[in-house]
Amino acid sequence: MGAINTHFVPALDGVAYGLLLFVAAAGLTLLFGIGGVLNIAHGTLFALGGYLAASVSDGSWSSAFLGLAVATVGGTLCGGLLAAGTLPLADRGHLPQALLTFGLSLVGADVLTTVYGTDEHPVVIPKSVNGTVQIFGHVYPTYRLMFIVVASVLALVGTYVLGRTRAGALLRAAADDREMVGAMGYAPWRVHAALCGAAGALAGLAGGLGAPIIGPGPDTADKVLMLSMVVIVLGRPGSVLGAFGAAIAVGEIETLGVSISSNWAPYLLFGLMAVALVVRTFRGSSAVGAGAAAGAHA
Amino acid sequence: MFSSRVSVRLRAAVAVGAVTALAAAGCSSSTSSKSSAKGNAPINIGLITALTGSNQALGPDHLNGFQLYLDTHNDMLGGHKVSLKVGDEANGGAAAVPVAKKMIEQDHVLAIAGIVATPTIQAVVPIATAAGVPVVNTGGRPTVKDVSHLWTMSFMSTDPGASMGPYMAQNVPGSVYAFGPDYQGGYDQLRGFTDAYTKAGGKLANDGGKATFTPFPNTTDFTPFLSKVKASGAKAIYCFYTGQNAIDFVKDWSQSDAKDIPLYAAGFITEGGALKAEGQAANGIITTMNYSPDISSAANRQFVSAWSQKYNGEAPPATAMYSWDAASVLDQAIAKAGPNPTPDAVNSAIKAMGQIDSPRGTWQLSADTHVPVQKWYLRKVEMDGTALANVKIGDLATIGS
Amino acid sequence: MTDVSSVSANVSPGSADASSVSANMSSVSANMIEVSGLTKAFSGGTLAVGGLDLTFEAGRRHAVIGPNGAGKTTLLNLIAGELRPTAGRIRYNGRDVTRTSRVKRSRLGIARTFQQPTVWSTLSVADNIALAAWPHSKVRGKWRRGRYRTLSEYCERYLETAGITALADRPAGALAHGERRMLDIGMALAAEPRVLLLDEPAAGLTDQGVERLLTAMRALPQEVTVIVVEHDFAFVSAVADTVTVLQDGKLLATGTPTEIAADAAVRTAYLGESGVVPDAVEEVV
Amino acid sequence: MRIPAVLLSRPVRIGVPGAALAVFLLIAPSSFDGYGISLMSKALALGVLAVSVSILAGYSGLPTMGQAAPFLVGAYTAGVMSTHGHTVGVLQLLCGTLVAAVFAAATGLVAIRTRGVAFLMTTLALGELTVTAAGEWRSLTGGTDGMYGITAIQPLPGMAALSSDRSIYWFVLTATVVVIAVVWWVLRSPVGKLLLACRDHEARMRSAGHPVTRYQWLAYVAAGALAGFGGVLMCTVNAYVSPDDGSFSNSALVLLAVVLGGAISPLGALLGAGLIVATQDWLSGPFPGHGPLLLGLMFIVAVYALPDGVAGIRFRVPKRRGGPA
Repeated sequence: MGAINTHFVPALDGVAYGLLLFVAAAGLTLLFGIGGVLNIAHGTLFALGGYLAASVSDGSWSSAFLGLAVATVGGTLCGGLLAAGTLPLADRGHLPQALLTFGLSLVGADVLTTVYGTDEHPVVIPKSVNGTVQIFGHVYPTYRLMFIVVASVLALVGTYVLGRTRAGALLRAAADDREMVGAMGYAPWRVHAALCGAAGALAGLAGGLGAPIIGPGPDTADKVLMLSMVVIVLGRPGSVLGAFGAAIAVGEIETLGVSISSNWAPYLLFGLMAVALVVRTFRGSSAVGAGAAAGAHA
Repeated sequence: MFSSRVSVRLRAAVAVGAVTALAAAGCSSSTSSKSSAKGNAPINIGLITALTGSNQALGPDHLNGFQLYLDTHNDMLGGHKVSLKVGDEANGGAAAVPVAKKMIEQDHVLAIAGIVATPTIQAVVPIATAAGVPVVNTGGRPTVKDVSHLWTMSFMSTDPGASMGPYMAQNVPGSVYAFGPDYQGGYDQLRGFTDAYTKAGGKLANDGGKATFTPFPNTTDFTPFLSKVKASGAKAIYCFYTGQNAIDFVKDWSQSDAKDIPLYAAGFITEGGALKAEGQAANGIITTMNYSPDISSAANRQFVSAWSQKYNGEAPPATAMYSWDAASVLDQAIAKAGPNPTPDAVNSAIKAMGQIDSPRGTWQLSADTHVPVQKWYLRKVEMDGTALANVKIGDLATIGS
Repeated sequence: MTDVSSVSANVSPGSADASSVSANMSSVSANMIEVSGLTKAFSGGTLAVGGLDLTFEAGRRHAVIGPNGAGKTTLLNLIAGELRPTAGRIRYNGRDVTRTSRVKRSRLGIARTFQQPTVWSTLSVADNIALAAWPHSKVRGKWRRGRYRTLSEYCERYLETAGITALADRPAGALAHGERRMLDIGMALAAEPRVLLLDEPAAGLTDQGVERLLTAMRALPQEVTVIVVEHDFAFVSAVADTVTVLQDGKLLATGTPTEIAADAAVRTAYLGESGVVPDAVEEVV
Repeated sequence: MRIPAVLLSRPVRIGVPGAALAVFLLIAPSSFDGYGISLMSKALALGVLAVSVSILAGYSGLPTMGQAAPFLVGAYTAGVMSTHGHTVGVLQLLCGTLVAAVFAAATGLVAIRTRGVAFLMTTLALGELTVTAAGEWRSLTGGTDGMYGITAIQPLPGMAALSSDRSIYWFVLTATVVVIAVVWWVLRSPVGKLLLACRDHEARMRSAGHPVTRYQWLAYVAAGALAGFGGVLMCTVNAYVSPDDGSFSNSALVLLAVVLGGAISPLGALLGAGLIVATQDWLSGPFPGHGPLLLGLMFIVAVYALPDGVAGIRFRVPKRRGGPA
C-alpha cells in the first residue's frame, strides 16, 4: 500500500507524459513510417507550435483554441515547405532527406531564437484548468488530467482515420507501395504533400497542446525530437498502435521508472531502448530468418 | 568502386572548398595579427558566452550586462575604445577551445570575460593562463588548479548553498529535501548547501541522507522526483536549478503534493526570464543571492535604471550585474595598466585592486581563490507593483575566503 | 515479370497411368537432401509449404514445378536456410540441418541462385565470382592481395563457364538482366557445391543464354545434386531426370519429365486445359 | 557539363585533390597563426573520426550515430594516462586505440545485431549511455567538468614535450597520415571488397557462406579503434576532455562529414570534416551564435548540390516483405 501510494502520482503522470510523447511523435511516425521522410526538423515544428500558441494565449478559452488553431496552421504551412523541399529527393533514399531536414532544423532553431529569444515562453492557460485537483489524496495538475483525455481522444481519432477511412487506407497503401497509389490515380506529389502537411499539422498541434507541459524554449526542439525518435523506433515506424504503446512505455520509464530507481535515472531511457531494440531484432531474426530486408514490419 | 562521374566533381568541389576556406582563414589571420594597442588605440576584449546549446537561456545576460556597461561608458574601458569580440561556448567545454584560441592568437584580446558553464572554465583557463591573458569570469566558478589569471565576478559554486545552509538549519522546523542537476556545478552547489546545513545541525530528508540529483539536461518532468518529498516528512525543499530546468522544476513543484512545502533555492531559479516563465507558480519562493535589484546604493540605482531603460522597464538579473562588474573591473584595471596595456599588466592591475564599488554593494576579490568576498541576501518572490520580483527580505552571511 | 508463354512447347501427351509414381523411388544413390513433414506458415496464416516429405537423391537433376504460390521458392529457401521451417526436418547428406544457419549450410556445400539474380553491384564481375568462391576455397589468407589474386585466377574458369569472361572488369551493377543471371549462376558454381539450388535460372535469358546455361549444367560434375525450380517445361525436360510437382505447398506428383507431362492430375492442376500455365500474376520477391 | 576523359583517369581523380590537400597541409602552417593551426589539428582529429564513420556507414552499410563514443573512450584514455604521468604520445595512441577497440568489441556485440534505423538508434543509445557514464564516473573522468589542464605529450620517449600549437600540429598530422595510410591500404585490399559486398547485398553474402556478422563486428571494432585513435589526437589538441566530446551532435556532424565526402572515400571524409570545422569554428567567427545556422545552410546546399556524395550511404528501413513466393 505504501509503495502504491508513493508511486501513484508518477504512474499517473507517466500516462500523461506518455500521451504527450505520443501526440508529439505522431507526426514523425506518420511521415517516417508512411512517407519515408525521417524529419529531423520535427522537434522544430513542435517548438514552433508552442511559440505560436504561447504568443496568442491570454488565459481565455477563446485564446487557447485560437492558439491551437494558429499552431496547427503554422505547422501545416511548414509541413508544406518541407514537402516542397523533400519532393525532389524522393527517389534518393532516406539519408538525403534526413540531411536536408537536419539542415532545416539547425536553420529553424536559429530563426526561432532570433524571433523569440532564448527565454522560455510561458503559455497562459485558462484559469479553470490551471490549478490542481485531488486524486486519492494526491495533488495533480488539472491540465495534465485534461491532457490525458484530449490526447486519448486524439489517439482514437488517429487510429480510426488511419484504420477505417478511405484516406487512411490510401496512406497505408502508400506505405507499402508508392507506385500503386500512383496507379490508383493519385499523383505521388499530392500524396507526399498531404503527408507532409498532415505531419506538420500534427507537430504544430502537439506543440500547442504540450506547451503548458513542455514549454516552448530553446531546448524544446532537441528534446522533443530525441524522445519522439525513441518512441517511433520502439513502436515501429508507421504503426499508430505501436507508437502509442511505446510512448506510454517511455512515459512510464521517465516517471515511474525514475521514481522506483532514481539512482539509475540517467541510464534508464537509453539503456532500456538499446535492450528493447536488440531483443526485438533477435526475435525478428529467428521468426523471419534474417531475410534480405532487415527486420520484419509487423 | 571509385568510378562515379559525379563523385569526381564532388571530390574536387569538397577539396577546393576546404582548401580555399582554410587558406582564407590563414590570410585573414595574418592580416588581423597586425592590430596592437598603441597610445589610446582601440583594444580588443573577448567575451565568451553560451549563445547556442543547452545553456543558451543563460548566455545573453552575460553579454547584455557587459554591453550595457560599454553603452553607458562611451564604448571605452580605461580610456581605450573597446572592440568586443564575442564567442559562443555552445554546450561548454571543448567547443570553447577554438574560440579562446582565436581571441588570444588572432584578436590579441587584453582579457576574456564571460563564461557560463564550468567545463568552459576548465577548458579555457589553462589556455589563457599559458598566454598570460586574464579571464574575468561571470558564471559559476568551480575549483581550479591555477587561479593566477582567473578572476571571478560571481561567486564560488559552493557559496549560495553555504549562505543558505545555516539559515535553513535555524529557521526550518524539521528536515530539508535537497535537489540539484547532475553536473559538476550542481554537485558543487549542493555540496555547499549540505555541508553548511548539516554542520549547523540540519538533517536532509532525502533517501540515504544525500541530495537527489536529476539527470541533466534530459529531465523535463520533475513530478516523479517531487512525489517523494511529502512522504519523506520534509519541512522544506532546497534546490539549485537554472534555465529551463528551473522553470520546469518550479512549475512541477507548484502542482504537486509538495506544493505546500516551502521552496528555498539558490537565486538563479527565479532570475530574469525564468521568473517570467514561471509566473505565479514562483510566488513565495525564498532564495539566496548576492544581489537584489532593490538594493539602495548609487551604483545599483545607476545600473538598474540603465538596464530598465534598455530592456522595457525590467529589473536586471544578477548575471547581468556580474558582467557589468566584469566590465567595471576591467575599466579600472586597464586604466591602471598604462597607455599601452598588455594582458599581463591588466592581470597585475586586477590583482592589486582593492574594494570594488558594485551594484551589489562593495566587495573585494579573495587573495587565495580570486572569488568575491561578499554579502549574501535572502530574497522572496513577491508581487512588486504589477509584476513578480525578487524582493530582499534579509541579509545572510558574508562569504568568501 | 517473366513471360512463360513458351512453357508448353515441349509437353507431349504421354501415358495416363503415371499418377501413382511415388516419391520413394528405389535408388542406388544416397539421399542428399531429405525433408520430412516440412511446413512453413507465414505470418498472416498463409501456409506456403504444408507437411512435405521429399527426397532428392545425390547426383541427380531434380526439377520442382508447380503453379504460382505452390511453395517452390519457399522450399528452396527452407533448404538453403534462408527461412526457418514452422515444423518438420531437413536432412542434408544424412545430417540434420534444420536449425543450421544458411552460412553454415553454404559452407557444407549447398549453393543457390535467386529468382531475382542478386549480385554485389559495386564490385566487378570477377570480384563477385571470387568472393562467392572465397568461403569454399582452400587458399589460406585470402585477405592478402597476392592470395586473392591466386583465387581470382582460379575463378576465371567460372567466368568462362558462365560465358561472362568479357565482362570481368565491369561493375556488376551495370550488367543487363540476362548477364546478371549468368553471373548469379557463375557465383553459385564458384562455390563448388554438392547441392545446387537454382531458382528459375532460365527466366529472362535469351535463347543463347539458355543454351549457355544448359551447357554449364551439363558440364557440372556428375556427383553434384541439382534442384531447379522452373516454369519453362522445355527447359525442365532438357535438364531434369526427376520432376516433382507441388501444389498449394503439397506434393502432387513425382516422376520423369515424360511421366509428369502425361500425368492427368498435373495437367489439370498445373498445365491447365489449354496446356498454358496461368501465370498472369508473378510472385513478389 | 562534360569532363574530358583524361580528367577521369584514376591518378587524376585521386591524385589531384590528394596532392592539393598534401600541399595545403604542408605549407599552410607557415602562414597560419596558432589559432588557424589548432583548427587544422582539430579538423584532422575529427577527420580520423570521420574516416572511422566512413568505414561503418560507407563501406559496411552501418550508418552509426554513436561513433563519438569510442572517440570519447580514446580521449579519456589519453587524459587518464597524462594525469598519471604517462605522456608519451605514441604510447597514448596505442593504448587509446586498444581501449577503444575493447570498448567497441563489447558494444559491438549488441549493436551489430541490429540493422538500418534500429542500428542507428542502438548506436545513438550506446553513445548517450557512454556520455552519461563519463559524466557519472567522477573518480576516473572528473565528471561533467571534464579533465583539464592535461599535460603536453612528448611524441616519443626522450623527446621534448609538444609545447606549441605548431608542434602539436606536426605530431597530429604525422599520426593522421600514418593511420589513414593504413586504413587506405586495408580498404583497397580484398578486405574492402568483403565490406562493400556486405553493404551491397548482405543476404547474398550469407548465402554464399560468408560469416557476415563476424565481418561486421570486426569492422565495428576496427572503426572503434580508429575513432579511439582520433580521440587521443583530440585530447592532445584541446588538452581537455569532457563528456560533451562524445555528444550526439558530434556523431551526427561526423556522419554528415562522411556524407559530404562521398561515403566511401577516406580522403573525402577527411575533407568533409575539414569543411565542417571550417564552417563551425572559423566561418562562424564573425557571427557568434550562428555557427549552427551556417552548418544548416551548408547541409541544405550539399543535399541538392552533391547528390552522389549523399547516395553512397545505404540507409535501409525495415520494409514489409512480400508474402510466400
